[in-house]
Amino acid sequence: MSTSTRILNGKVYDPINKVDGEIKDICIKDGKIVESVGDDATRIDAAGMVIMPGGVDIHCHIAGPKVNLARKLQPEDHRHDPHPGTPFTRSGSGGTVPSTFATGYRYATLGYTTAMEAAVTPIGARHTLEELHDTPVIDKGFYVLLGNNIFLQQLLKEGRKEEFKHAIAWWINSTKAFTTKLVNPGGDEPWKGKKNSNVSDIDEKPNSNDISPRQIIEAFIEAVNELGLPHPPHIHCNNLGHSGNYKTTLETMRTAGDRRAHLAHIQFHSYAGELGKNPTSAAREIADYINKHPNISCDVGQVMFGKSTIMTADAPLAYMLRGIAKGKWVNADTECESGCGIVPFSYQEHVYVHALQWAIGLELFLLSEDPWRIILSTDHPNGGSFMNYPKLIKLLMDSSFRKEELSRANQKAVNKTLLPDLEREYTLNEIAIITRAGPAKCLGLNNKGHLGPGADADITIYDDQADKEIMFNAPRYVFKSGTPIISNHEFCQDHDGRLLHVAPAYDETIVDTVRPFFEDYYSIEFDNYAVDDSYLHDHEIIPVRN
Amino acid sequence: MSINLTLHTSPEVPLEAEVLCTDKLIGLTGSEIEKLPVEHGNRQVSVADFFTVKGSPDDSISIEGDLSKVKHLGAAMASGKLTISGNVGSHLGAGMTGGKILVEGDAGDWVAPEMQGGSVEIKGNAGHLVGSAYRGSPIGMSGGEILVHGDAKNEAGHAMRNGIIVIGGKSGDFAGVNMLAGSIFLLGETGIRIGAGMKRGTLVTMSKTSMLPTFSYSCRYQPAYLRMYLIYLQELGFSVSDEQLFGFYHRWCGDAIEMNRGEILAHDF
Amino acid sequence: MSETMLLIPGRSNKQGTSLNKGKLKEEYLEVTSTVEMNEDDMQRLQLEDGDRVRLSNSIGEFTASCKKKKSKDLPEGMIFIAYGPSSSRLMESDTGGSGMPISKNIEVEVEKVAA
Amino acid sequence: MSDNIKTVKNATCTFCGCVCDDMELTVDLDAKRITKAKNACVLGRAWFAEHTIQDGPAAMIDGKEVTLEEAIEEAAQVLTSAKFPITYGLSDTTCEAQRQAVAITDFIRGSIDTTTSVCHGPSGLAFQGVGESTMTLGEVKNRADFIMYWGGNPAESHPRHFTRYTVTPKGMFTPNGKKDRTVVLVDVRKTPSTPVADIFLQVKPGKDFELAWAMRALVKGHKVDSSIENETGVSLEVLEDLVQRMKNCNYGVLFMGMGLTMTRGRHFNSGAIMALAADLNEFTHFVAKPVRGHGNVTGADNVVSWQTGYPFGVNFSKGYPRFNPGEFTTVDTLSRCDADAALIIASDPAANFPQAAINHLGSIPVVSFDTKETATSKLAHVAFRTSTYGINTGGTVYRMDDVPITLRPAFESPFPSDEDILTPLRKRVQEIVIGKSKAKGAGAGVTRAASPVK
Amino acid sequence: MKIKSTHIDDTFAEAFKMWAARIVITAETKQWAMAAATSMTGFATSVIGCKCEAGIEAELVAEDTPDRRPGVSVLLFAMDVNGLGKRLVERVGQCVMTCPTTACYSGLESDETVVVGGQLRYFGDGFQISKKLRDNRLWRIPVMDGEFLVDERFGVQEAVGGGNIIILGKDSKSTLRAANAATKEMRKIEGVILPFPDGVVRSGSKVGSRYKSLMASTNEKFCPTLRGLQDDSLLDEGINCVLEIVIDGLDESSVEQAMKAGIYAAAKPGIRRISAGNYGGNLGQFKINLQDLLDS
Repeated sequence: MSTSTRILNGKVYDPINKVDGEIKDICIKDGKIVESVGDDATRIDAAGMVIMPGGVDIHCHIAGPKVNLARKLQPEDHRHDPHPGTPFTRSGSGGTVPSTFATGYRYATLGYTTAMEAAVTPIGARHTLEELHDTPVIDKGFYVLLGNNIFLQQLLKEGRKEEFKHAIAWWINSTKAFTTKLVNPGGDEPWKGKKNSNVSDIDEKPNSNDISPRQIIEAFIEAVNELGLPHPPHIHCNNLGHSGNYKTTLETMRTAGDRRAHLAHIQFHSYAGELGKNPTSAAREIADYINKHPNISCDVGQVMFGKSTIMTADAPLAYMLRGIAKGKWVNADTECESGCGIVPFSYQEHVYVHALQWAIGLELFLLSEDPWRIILSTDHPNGGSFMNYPKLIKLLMDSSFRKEELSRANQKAVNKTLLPDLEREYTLNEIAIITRAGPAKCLGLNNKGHLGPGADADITIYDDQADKEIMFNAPRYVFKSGTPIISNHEFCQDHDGRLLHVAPAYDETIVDTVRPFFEDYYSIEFDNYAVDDSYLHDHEIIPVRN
Repeated sequence: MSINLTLHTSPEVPLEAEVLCTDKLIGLTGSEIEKLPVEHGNRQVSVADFFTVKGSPDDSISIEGDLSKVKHLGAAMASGKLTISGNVGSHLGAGMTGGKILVEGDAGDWVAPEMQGGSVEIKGNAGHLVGSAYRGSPIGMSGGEILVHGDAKNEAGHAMRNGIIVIGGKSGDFAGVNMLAGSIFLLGETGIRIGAGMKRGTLVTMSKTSMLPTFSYSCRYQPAYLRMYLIYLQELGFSVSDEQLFGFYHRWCGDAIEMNRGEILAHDF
Repeated sequence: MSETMLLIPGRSNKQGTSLNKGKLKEEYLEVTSTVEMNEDDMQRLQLEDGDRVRLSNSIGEFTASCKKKKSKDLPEGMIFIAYGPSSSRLMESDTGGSGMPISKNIEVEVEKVAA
Repeated sequence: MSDNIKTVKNATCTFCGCVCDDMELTVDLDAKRITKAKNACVLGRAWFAEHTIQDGPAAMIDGKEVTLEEAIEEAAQVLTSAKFPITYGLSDTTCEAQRQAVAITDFIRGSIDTTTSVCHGPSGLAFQGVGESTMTLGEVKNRADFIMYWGGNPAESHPRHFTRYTVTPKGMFTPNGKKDRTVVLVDVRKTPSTPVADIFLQVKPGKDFELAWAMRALVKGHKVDSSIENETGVSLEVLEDLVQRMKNCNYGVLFMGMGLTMTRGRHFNSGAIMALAADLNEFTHFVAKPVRGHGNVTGADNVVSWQTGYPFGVNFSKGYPRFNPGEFTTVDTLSRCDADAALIIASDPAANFPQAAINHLGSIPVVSFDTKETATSKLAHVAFRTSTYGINTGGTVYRMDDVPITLRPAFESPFPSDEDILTPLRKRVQEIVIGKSKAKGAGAGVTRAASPVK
Repeated sequence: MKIKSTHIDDTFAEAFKMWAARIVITAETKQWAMAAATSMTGFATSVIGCKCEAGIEAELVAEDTPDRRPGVSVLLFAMDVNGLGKRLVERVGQCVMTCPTTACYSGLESDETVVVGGQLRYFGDGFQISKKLRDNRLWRIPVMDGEFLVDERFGVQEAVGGGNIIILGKDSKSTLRAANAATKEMRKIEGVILPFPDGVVRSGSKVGSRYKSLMASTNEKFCPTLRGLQDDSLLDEGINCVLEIVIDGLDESSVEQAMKAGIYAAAKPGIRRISAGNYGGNLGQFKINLQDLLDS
């Protein structure tokens, strides 16, 4: 097969290159977008179609120890949603936590070609890399959980900021991660060590000699900034899910000052109201802050009605939800590094809190002025499966559909939000931003999210349809690195995808600082901890900023 | 006239035939039925490869032969009547919502798991997990009736939420485990740990049964409602003696670990 | 003379170490065909260390040599054997919808085998 | 001993689920044997010492030596022509090999099952029913002040469990090691593990569930009748005291042995322990974990789960994975005479399974992978002799607490690794499957993209 | 027409559409079933003052009851479905649930139902248990002697109230004798009850009154003491005692059968006439002509 392709006559949405719906040829050669190709190139007529860069999911949970626990946990969820194989492609199981193969293929069927697993313990990195290797089609990377790392916190307590920074870099290199992830910073120790308690305030110190969540957040923002990672610390704030938590969220953003920070699934952190009582919406307060602070990016973590799986490194949160779901519950403590909780869950339209969460997510989308910094996500599978993205896109693009859905949700809840009055409809260009260009920029992936020469030829071609849910649900063509994966709505080839990771430089002597702690408190040998290059399969190191 | 299928070739490996179900055959001719797909292990074959089809379709099917390697018969059935003259394999009537299945012989494991309505009657014995939930699922049978005249093995009515299960003969361990509600009648000898983890619902046992430490004894009495059920069981062809019908029952409440709202009624004989 | 007892197959160090030498090797076969019995039980059944006993149930049977254990270490009526080909002869194949055959606490008839 | 000696530090012992990765191996490269395994336990020492290279063919068909290519071709033909092929074993091989084995089973539309099903499979079922509060072993070392082993004898099955991970090590919040912990053992008999316990509960055989259930009731504040002593062999006073200790500890751990999973009650026994641990989280931090047996049985669980969505007992006959222990688990597919071909990797069902299953295994074509001659390899139609993971071949294994570790092989074996054979076998199988599907003209096996979400 | 010496008036009984339920009460013994039934049917003579009318329809032998215990069947009538439901909840709750050993079942198959057990269950204070048999939901309410079992819903149907015959006799003694004879025969008819004291009412009424607050007042045209004052008295000379038997039935035909049985049984020496009460035919939906009931 010719390695070059020319796609003609399609309406192109390429916001990074300021192309907004122009009819334009797209040329592919050797996996990259090029200015032009020869006449022998394969030609695809995309008349009546919409061309976008492949989607980029900035925050999802698709691989690694906790994901696999959640998979094993729910045969009942897989059973009704099998994913058949073909002689070329592997079979799998669907549901809210699909098997690795189903995950890759299903992302492809939505036109997504890159996805970032958002929470991996360092000790689970090897496992995550194995799973990502078995996740086909998409390029992928992961964020390593360091916000409750006991050793790093000790360095902070002792004020050893420089070593802290090098240790972070060492950990990222040792795990092949893409950036750092903080989850409920400071909350693990009270959870594991103080009878399942938690921190409830960003300035709270569980013990007098401890450090506060704010100090941890601040240190990470500073260190990652100095290391020049392409993506800033990815922060899951304290107090997720609790009424009144928007104050914690605002304080977290203020802690960043004017340095970059990414706030994960911010919907779950935008609740007003009194602790212990029903929440109300603080979307306006949160959106206002984001609108005024270009250093902040976030993904929404939209809640979609139906089945979900709560899986989080925020173990106290999962424990709280266990009390609501009253079903099976998984807690998994990882030595010196993290906690984890898993609860099968279901969001129901008629339930006040669920309807409110749904509405707050949409409020945030519609109140945010800069689409480049408000990324589409459902915190898959916490707010719902990524398979809901097409419906979410329709909710954003079609206000009459939104009103219809709104009328079915708990009225007491939605009426406490601004949503009934918000008429804004996202344009295709804006959708291309929040699903592709925006996340690629936030991640610092210069070759993703656009269709300019030099970009990875990750391309999605949709039939231009009035019903955006149908349109975004079944792209006619999907190219991954120039390879046609889906052609005429059907899989035509398998593809492995690449691991995206970073490799910041660090002072090698930091190893000697980590080693004694490790030898005392870990249960594996230090020399067996770092992941070697054999786990990388096809990979790309994304350069740090200098 | 109804449709009659006769097994003419014994399957070498399990034969999955969920297509053999009243609702799925209505409106088809005999030769159309013969062409329907069934799975012999990992090979898709057609009904005719294993069955001789006679008659024309209405809402009843009868199937003859040793079907003990044939699985998923009557799965998701909603109406009509399926009669099986012989033994049948596992997953009979899985998830059915209505209609009636009658098995003249024995049935395999998973008789009518997660069934929602209708009735399944087994003249012979049944295997494990009668009317149960599939693994991982919080809810098993949520309606209908399963009537086993012979024995049944472990976990009958696992996580059952509604309906009636009657085991005429011996029953296995953990009958009614994690029951949410509904009624299970164990007319013969029972296994151990019946009702473990039950939230609500009723287990009736006619034999001496050991109780878990989380069940508490309440009283000996004659529950009027039970008589109505037992009379109904008599009508269904189960043997219920006058001593059982008019006798006294010990009431045990449990499982304390769960809601403590279930009961085991043990015949005082 | 036979009695019903409870057979408990399990792991032992010797079973583990001999396993590594080879499962068809004599040492492993010997380890996995020696049963430990309560001293009082042995006395009652007129058994001495090294005597052969036949263990049987409705599934199958095997013979093994027996070894005395003090009452405080092995309760009466209980027989221990290291997992292996012998113990699996008495295992029922019905797994109760779980995949796992009952492999411990197996009721067996025990009788002395004439030398 | 030759002069050609090397030392391998931080090597991993893959004999049991402890997967200790602190071995210091002294390797005689000429003799191709490990002469010393520092830090290894008695089982580990035997594992390393006994894995010597013995002459023999790497591949045999019906007992006759053949080339690897011939054997792979024959295996591929056997597996692709079967209507109900099963794959079993996998707990003593690397994840890399396991991944190939699942792929093969997917392409041949067979059933895949691992030794999990006859080990802690029931705990896997229990996990799917109630979930589990659990941890990595380092948490036990650092934090646990209350440890309870139920139905297991780690001193003989996992000799370093106590010393490396749980009881004796000194940890972050347990600076005095064992002194900082209360250790409880529950078993039907005294074993070499008993002396480690501060409290030993001798439960009557088959009464584990009743005992755990009574403890759950006490934890939840319900009364339990004193007849519990008669029922279980443990007095109410002892239980009440125990439950108080559990509620009052800072970090409690319950370890589950196969005394729970292999006895009547099976998954409900493990489920009771998992639920007990979950209940205790109302009062303090409490976790539970099955003590897994084989070196990489946990990896097998993980690989099968991520590739299929289910941990074991998975069938692909419809072209996608389905899970049903009791139907697709190996003891069942064999003893019910469902299987018509078997791929057995690194396990020996012909020795360990119930007789009915062994009988059927003897009547169907078997492809076996083993490092030594076994009862299974003896009856195999195609038998591969492979090198030993962790000793001769590298790769990944998962410790019983899901922690993945990379192996450091000690010396090369003349035999290929499981992965070395499974990878070309997978490729050959896929070729045959694609060929068959093209012959059928089935549109080259193209499948539609997912339909829109309703 | 005449039956023997008794003249049967050429008039009609004017009956009304009502709603009825059949309540089957069972108990350990006949005594307790009857006790509950008697209590339940007390103070239920007329909708005018009691909001419902009720009576015992029949005794039931154990073989015929749902739980194979002795029982009593009660019919209860009210003007509408809603009212009927309320009365059932009150009366089953206060008179049956309270009575030792009883259980209470719906005795009518009908698409139209009212919630009874479904309301009474709250007495169980959270300990009540629901059971479903043949699509029928039952409630088990724990009480001090065991459980009170009651159907969640009771079938109700349209019915006929206010069928009647009026017996006009020469004196009290003969009129009472005739009334007794009539009620005895009428009670044999299935599906009817006679709601008044032992089936007989002496205070027949007309609609309205000179007093604004009263809906009904004495029917002076049938009062012997007022014959002299009334130009339009319906009594002949020699009629010195008038008694009425009111019949409520599940349908018109059972009311007719009961009236017929009553007429024949009451036509005895000393009974001059048998008539029926009506309001000129403007109020009731049913007009049951006495002449039509007689054998030709």
